[in-house]
Amino acid sequence: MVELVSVLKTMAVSQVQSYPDWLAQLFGFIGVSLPDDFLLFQWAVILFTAIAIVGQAAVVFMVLMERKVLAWLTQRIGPNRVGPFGLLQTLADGVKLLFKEDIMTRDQDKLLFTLGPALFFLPCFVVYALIPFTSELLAIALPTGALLFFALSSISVIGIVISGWASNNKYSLLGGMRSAAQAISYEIPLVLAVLAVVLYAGTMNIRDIIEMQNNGAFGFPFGFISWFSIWLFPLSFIIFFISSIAEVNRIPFDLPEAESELVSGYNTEYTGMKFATFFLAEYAALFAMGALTVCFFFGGYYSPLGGLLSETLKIDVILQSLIGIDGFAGLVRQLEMISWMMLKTYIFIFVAMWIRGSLPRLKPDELMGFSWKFLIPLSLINIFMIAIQKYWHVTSDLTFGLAWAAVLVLGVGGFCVMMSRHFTAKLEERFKPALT
Amino acid sequence: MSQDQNKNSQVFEGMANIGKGMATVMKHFGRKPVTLEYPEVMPDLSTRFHGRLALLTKSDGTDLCIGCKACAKVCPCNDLIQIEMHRDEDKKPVIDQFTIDKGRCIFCGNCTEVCPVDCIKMLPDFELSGYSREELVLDKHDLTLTGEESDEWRQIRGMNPHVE
Amino acid sequence: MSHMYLTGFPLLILLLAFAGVMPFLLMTIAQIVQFKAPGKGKYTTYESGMEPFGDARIQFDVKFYMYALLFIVFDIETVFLFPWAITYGNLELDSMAFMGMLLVEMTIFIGILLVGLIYAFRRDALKWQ
Amino acid sequence: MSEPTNENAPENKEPAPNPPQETPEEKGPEPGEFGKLLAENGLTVDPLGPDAVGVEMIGVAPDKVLDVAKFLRDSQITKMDFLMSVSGVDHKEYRESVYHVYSVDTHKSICIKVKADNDHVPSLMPVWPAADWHEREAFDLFGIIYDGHPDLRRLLMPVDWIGYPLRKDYKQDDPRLVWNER
Amino acid sequence: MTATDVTTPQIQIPGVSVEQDTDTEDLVVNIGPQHPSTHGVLRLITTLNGEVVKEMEAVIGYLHRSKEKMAEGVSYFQYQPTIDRVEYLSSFYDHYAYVTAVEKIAGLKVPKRVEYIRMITMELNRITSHLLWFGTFLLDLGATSPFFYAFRDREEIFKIFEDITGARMMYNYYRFGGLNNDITPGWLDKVRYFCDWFPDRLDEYEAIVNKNPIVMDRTIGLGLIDRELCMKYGVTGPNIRAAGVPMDLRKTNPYCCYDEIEFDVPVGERGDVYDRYIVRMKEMRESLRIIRQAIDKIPGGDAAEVEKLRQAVAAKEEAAKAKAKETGEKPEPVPPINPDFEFKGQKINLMTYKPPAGEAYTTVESPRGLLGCYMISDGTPKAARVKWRGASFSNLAALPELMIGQLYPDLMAIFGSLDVIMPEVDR
Repeated sequence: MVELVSVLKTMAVSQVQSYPDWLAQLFGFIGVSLPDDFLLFQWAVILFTAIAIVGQAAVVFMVLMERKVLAWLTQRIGPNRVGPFGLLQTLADGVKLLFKEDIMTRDQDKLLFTLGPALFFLPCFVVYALIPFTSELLAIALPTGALLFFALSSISVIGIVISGWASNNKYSLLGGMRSAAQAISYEIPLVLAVLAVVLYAGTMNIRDIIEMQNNGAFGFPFGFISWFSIWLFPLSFIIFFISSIAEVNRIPFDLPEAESELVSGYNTEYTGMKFATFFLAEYAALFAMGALTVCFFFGGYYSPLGGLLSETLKIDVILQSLIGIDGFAGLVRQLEMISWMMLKTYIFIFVAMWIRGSLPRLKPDELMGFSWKFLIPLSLINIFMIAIQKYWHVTSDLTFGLAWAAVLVLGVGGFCVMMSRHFTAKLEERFKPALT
Repeated sequence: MSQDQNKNSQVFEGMANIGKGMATVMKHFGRKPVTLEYPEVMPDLSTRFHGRLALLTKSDGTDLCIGCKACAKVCPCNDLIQIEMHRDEDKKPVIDQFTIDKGRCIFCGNCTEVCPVDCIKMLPDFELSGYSREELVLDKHDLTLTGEESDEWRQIRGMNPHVE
Repeated sequence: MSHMYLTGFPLLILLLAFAGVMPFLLMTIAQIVQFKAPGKGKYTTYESGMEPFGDARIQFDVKFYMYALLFIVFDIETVFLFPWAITYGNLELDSMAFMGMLLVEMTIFIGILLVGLIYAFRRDALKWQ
Repeated sequence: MSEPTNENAPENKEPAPNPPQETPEEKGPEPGEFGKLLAENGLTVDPLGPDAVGVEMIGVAPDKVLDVAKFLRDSQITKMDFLMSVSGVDHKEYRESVYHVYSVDTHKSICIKVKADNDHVPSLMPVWPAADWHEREAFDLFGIIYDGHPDLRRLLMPVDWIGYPLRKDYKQDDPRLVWNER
Repeated sequence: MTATDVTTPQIQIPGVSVEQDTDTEDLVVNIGPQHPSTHGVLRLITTLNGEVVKEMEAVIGYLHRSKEKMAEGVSYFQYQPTIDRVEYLSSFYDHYAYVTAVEKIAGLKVPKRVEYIRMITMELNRITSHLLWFGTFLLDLGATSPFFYAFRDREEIFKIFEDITGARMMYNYYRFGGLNNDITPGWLDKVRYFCDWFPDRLDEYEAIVNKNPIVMDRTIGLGLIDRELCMKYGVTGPNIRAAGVPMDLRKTNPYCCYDEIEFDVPVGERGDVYDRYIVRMKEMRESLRIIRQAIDKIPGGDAAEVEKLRQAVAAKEEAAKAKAKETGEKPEPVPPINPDFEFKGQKINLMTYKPPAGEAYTTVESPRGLLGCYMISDGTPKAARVKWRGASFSNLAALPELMIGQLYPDLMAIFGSLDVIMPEVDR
């Protein structure tokens, strides 16, 4: 252990010689001056703690938010007993789950049964490392960040399948099978939708993608007009959003745990803390997906009004003149970034909850068909379209503009008409027994 | 009709209809909650509510029950209502004990209907739980209301308010 | 800021370790603090209140694995598309010819994918049953 | 139900001192609409008069019930295609299987009573498949054995139940009953 | 019970081939009795191949409470509260069937007002029943919000019921030849207000569900029921009407006062799950229409007005008696109020009431279909036989055939659409 730490320390020391100035500001504010040898490893520990706290707090808040939003959508009050406005409800639930008996039945595979939730939890949490909460509060800004994200998030399926199989329960098994099929099916459109973003930005680094969106990459320096959501709007964003909801197994894609059919799907047999682990991980994954949507399409941690408000409004200068404390520019900027990031993420989480409140569940065959027959061809056409549009963008060649329009109209329009025909044909086929 | 559905199965109209449904759900977001926070807010119950069983008394607080056992006869649960009585020197009925096992009562209201003197009644009170089964067996003391309460209830139910 | 790209690796390891250990830690704590009330019925598999019959671990229809096969094909091809996308996205005006070639290549590539998908579609490989 | 099936039924039936089905031999109620029709087609049935609602009741011997049922179903006049229910009735001396049949097209119904011959009655499933569960239920609760029923098992009671609970002489003294242990 | 005991006759559906592969094993799943979507304690022993249902057998009887045996052990009036429990979602219908059976046997005359109040309560009860079906059906499909909306609106009707019956589900309101109690003053206005308030809610439901592509995908063309299948299993109610057969006893064999009311019988075209949904939604609107007309037509009108009439008669009688006392003659007979305005017909002693010997089979169009009550009275205070013909009992019998060859998730849509309620099946 000591060797590992020293190795890591050496690695860190060799990489960087200083810590961010806003950290010094923060510590200065609370009256602690950082030691001279405060180097990267300590910085990493602080960063880790911050991410862990932000991530867990986000999840804990989301559980309450889900219940509250669903209650408000159905004219109910929602949890309001534990703490003010029920704020401590999740905590109470967690404590309850902690004290619950952990039941394992005779026929279960004990090892896999325990391993399942852990395996499900692991990637859901590790992907937090890739989410840029601010430009600095980011564990690792890999050049291949987006790819790593999907690589990690696809691991969680293995956890579901393992727990479904280890439960020795028929519903769990069906849930696990469905989950596997669903996760692999929706991963392709998800990745293909991100491919369009990558093509647009020319990088897979998530932070760079955010920076690209706000650097006036398209000649529009003003906030949200330069975001990818505007430029990739209907197709890429919609495909990504639908697929991301499917990836985190939420209504209308919650077939692995469809409570009316499979009772609770893969987590039927789980109780106590193991169930809580599933529960936490699901929400963590939802948060990660929401955050990623914001990063890829909605300008990440930047303000929709262009750049950062604190820079535009010179808040640090105002603060300085008001309380006379110097050099807060970095800290204020970080705080603003994380606020925007959270706000935007929660908007998408809210939309996911709204969808959960409104829509029924798809059937597994429709679900698979929707991905393979609709989303995947559409996302392939989309990539093609984006590529031509990019070409047009670079060359300003009008023929490519026309080509883009042609692909848009013929490709997407033709595809949609084809799908309509397909569905109509299917309906007629279904009606046949009754009509004859 | 099937023509309609075919049209709607098309991609864009389907999306529009999903949007419409979601907007309708969103309409409820700001509406006032319909749930009552029970222990703080009590539900507004009808005066005819089939709740707690009670024995009304005469206005002066003496027993109204004549021990005819009609209530026990029409009760769908066996031996739920048990009445012990004897007659005093003037051949007037004296109720020694009147027991109702609330835990087995199905609150059908049959007993209240056949009572010839309108003595046994159901009050709009639904908080009837207890900590043990024994607690659920009500005896005459638990069931009997005071004279004033009886008068009040007779008034609410539109019966002759004073019974001598 | 380029140094920050590499700073994260210790942190990533830290997070991995944390995420790997935390569930087990929680489960261990739960094992210690939980209330145990053993009952006979608790330790049977849930099957809607009946004694389960038969084994749940059965051999599934091969149709279920059709998706897995297709997924592998598509996923690998998607991975191939990423480097292409980066290269394509970073090109400038002066390498137009190269860019056009890339576009044509990609068209062929995606075309093959689409044809494969249509083939699978026609052969009813995408039927969930 | 206000006189759906028989126009001859009295509007307000006075409490009849002698119910028709108790003394069919002595009084012999007039055959109703369906009774006459059946008689015209060579199927003799015991007319039992209308019941309180006005539904015509006929008594049929077990060996003839299939023919009668087939006729009622297939005849263009009666069109009795909808079996509402099969009820077992225990008359202490004998048991009876009572069929209530309805016609979706003519909106009329009829009641067919079959006296069980030593608890044996032919199953009407070949005519009205809807009798399936109803006959199983009557078997379950009355012990009437429907000959020709493909799957005559207990329906409502547990498979290992002893006795037929709705019989008049049934005693609830199964030692396995929980409430007997108290 | 083992897997080999499953002996449902294999029924072939044209166009659906259930091929058996030697390489794959079938999964025998117990769905129920403790399962979230079997709406009670139904057990479906299902053999799945992949996710396709190969065989299914329904095992019922987990909720058997011997309601028919109970009728033979208690008096007619004593049995009445337990009828509520036969079918607790629309118990007014069971009461109506039972009460009319007794009335027919005894030849009791029922005042018009009573019949109208019965009609209003029954139609309101149909709405509550359909609302519960709507909520749970969509919950089975996975939509959560409609469930809460449906329960919110049921609550309004329950308040209306609670006003007159004192109970929210177990009403025990009808009596032989009358009612337990007259309606309360202002009750009709409450019902009228509900009738004006509710169509907007129905519009909201339809906006959420009717054209939703997911709902349509999951319901259209599924669980096809045609006339032959209905006849084969005795399927009734909205299920048969969705198949295009306008079999509605309210229309064809009018009981109560339905012949004085104008209403339509909604029918479907294909007889699939979606049609059953549409038929039920339309039926709720028709019910509202019936209620509106009934409120306008009810003899005597509001309870307060009838009470005034009653008081006037009483005052006249008092005056006549006083006059008779003065003169010493017999009091003049005062004409009573119109007997149709009363809430009780003939005075009977409920405690010892015994109808004469006779038998009756009364049928009612309950929200789930044809509800029959076969009653044999032998002249004693206890019924000789009461047989309940629950609509759910026959509707459920059709489920195994409908399910063969379908996907497992379709079970919830098809089973939900049949609107089966277990207490009525098991009784």
